Amino acid sequence: MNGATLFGLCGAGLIGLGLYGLICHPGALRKVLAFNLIGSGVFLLFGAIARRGGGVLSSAGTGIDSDPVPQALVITGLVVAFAATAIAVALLLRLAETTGRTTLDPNGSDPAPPAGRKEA
Amino acid sequence: MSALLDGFTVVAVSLGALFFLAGTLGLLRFPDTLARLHALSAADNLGLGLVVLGLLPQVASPLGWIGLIAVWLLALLASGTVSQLLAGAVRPLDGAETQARDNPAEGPFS
Amino acid sequence: MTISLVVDIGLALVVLSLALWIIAATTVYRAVIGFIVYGLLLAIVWVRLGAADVALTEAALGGGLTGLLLLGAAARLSHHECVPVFGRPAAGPVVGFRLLVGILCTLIAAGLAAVVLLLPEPAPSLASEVASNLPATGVGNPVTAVLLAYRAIDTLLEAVVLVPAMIGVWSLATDQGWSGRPGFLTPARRTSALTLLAQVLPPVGIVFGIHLFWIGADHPGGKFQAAVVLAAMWALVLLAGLREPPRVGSPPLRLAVVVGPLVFIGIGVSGIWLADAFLAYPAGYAKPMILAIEAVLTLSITVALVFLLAGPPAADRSADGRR
Amino acid sequence: MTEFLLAAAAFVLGTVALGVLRILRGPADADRLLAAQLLGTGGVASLLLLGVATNAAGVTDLALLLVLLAAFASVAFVTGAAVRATKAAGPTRPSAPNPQRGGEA
Repeated sequence: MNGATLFGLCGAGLIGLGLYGLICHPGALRKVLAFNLIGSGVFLLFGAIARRGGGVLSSAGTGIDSDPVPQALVITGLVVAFAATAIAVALLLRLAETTGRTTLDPNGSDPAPPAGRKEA
Repeated sequence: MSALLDGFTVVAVSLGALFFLAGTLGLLRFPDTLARLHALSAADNLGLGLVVLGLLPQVASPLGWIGLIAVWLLALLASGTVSQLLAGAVRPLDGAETQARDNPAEGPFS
Repeated sequence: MTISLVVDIGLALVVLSLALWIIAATTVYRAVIGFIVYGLLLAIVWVRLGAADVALTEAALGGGLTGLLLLGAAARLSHHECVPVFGRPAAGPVVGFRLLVGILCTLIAAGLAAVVLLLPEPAPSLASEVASNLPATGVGNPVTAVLLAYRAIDTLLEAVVLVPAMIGVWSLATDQGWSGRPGFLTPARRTSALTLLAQVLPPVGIVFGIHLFWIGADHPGGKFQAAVVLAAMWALVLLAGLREPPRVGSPPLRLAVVVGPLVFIGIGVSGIWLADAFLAYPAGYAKPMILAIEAVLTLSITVALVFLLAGPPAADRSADGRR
Repeated sequence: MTEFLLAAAAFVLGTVALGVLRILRGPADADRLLAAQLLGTGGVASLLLLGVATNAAGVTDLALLLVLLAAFASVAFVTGAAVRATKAAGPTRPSAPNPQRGGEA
């Protein structure tokens, strides 16, 4: 057991947890959070692989701790995840503003509909 | 000389770690939010400060010193502001909710 | 070496328990607070994995900007709130379905864990190729070399993706709101502490952002991390109410958003003639060209991030109070 | 020395990780935020300790970045509290007199 394996396992756990939240949470913002958890879990898997790839080399004295190619992929992925989150949040707020719902279930009742909506 | 510096590091870092312990205990044990805020500030300012102080002899380059001290100074600024903001956000719950209107007057820059 | 393993195990446990909290918390607000701490700890995890560049990006995005975005959204949604996930069957799918999902998710996690444990033993790696070709690029940070030389096409797409994302956010504006300013970064009531912070921190932050940009060539850092810091400083000024949010129609800002990708594409296309392929740099000019691309991209990403954070333009809520 | 610094890092990290209990317990959201703040400072401290102990690259810059953004969660919290207060103040959702609202399908 070393750090790379440990955090790889941690990433696997995060993916499982995030997937559960993504499927089971009715609230859309919670789904966004869960989606981010899955993302970071995947990134950690990349990190574990990068670390292993660098571990081969650091003994060879190149001064690289960790394979830079997966690292670069993860950085790109973080940016894309942020952009996706921003769009999701904007969509969600617009949904709440227009319909008063914060869930994606079209016939599901919102647990606490804002006052005055029903009569409108 | 080096042993002396190492001893200084040990003492300062240990003291700093103690302040983090104290801060956590305060956070967990103090009765209300404002008291917990107090515990947090102590840990923030003294704990991190002592750790930074203790690490200074272990860093060779002057640039590293500047970085470490800048970390502490920025943490002080952030901690002070956060305490003010949170205390202000906690207090209205006790009664004076009225001023929680957003009232963005023109800034001093504009 | 054992003590560092203890640190790693502790870190992994805290990260996992925070993730559990993010899923299980009773209100979305609490979940978001958990998410901010989670981002911070993940940054430390990346340091432990030897990936300082990723750590910087994760700290800036995970705890910083994403936290800001989500806390704002949670506050706006708090009046129709919401829904425990464990325990109360009234909201969301029924218990049996959840149990099934739980089992399947556990299986997926276990499968991935098995993959991690069974990874091939001399680990495949491109690190030696990167290291041996590093002198040709002129930059010293291998991650920067991958981002802007070996896999520049990925970075180009990453820079471009922010523009459609921004347009996507803008397109959610109402017809009435279109002429207004973005509304997500509304100031709190003005307090002297927040004003002080928003006046003292941005100069420091701007210097630090430029520092991150500059050392990115040879050390951990780079354009994206710098842009996040600059965008965060701008957002702070907006949140303190010292400045109005930028109008989405402002021509200079729109130009700033697209100039980075345009320069990147321009240099890339010129590579077809000057070197021998799209996005190839002529020999000897790699470093100045990478620096030029990074400089304009920093500007573009900063503006695009602020627009993403600020949300779609909205009719001035308190138009009377504001001007 | 390395061992001592690593141990100190583990100690600080373990201590502030106990603060996670406050995130779980609350009771007010401000309390949870306090715990987040403490974890942030403690995280920075243990990061510096780890960085000096293992000579890891870029740790000081990461610590600087973290403290630079440390106040943001609280700023966003206070802003959000103001938004929530204004939303809770009105009889319906007072956020905007938005004509499009009526067209709910």
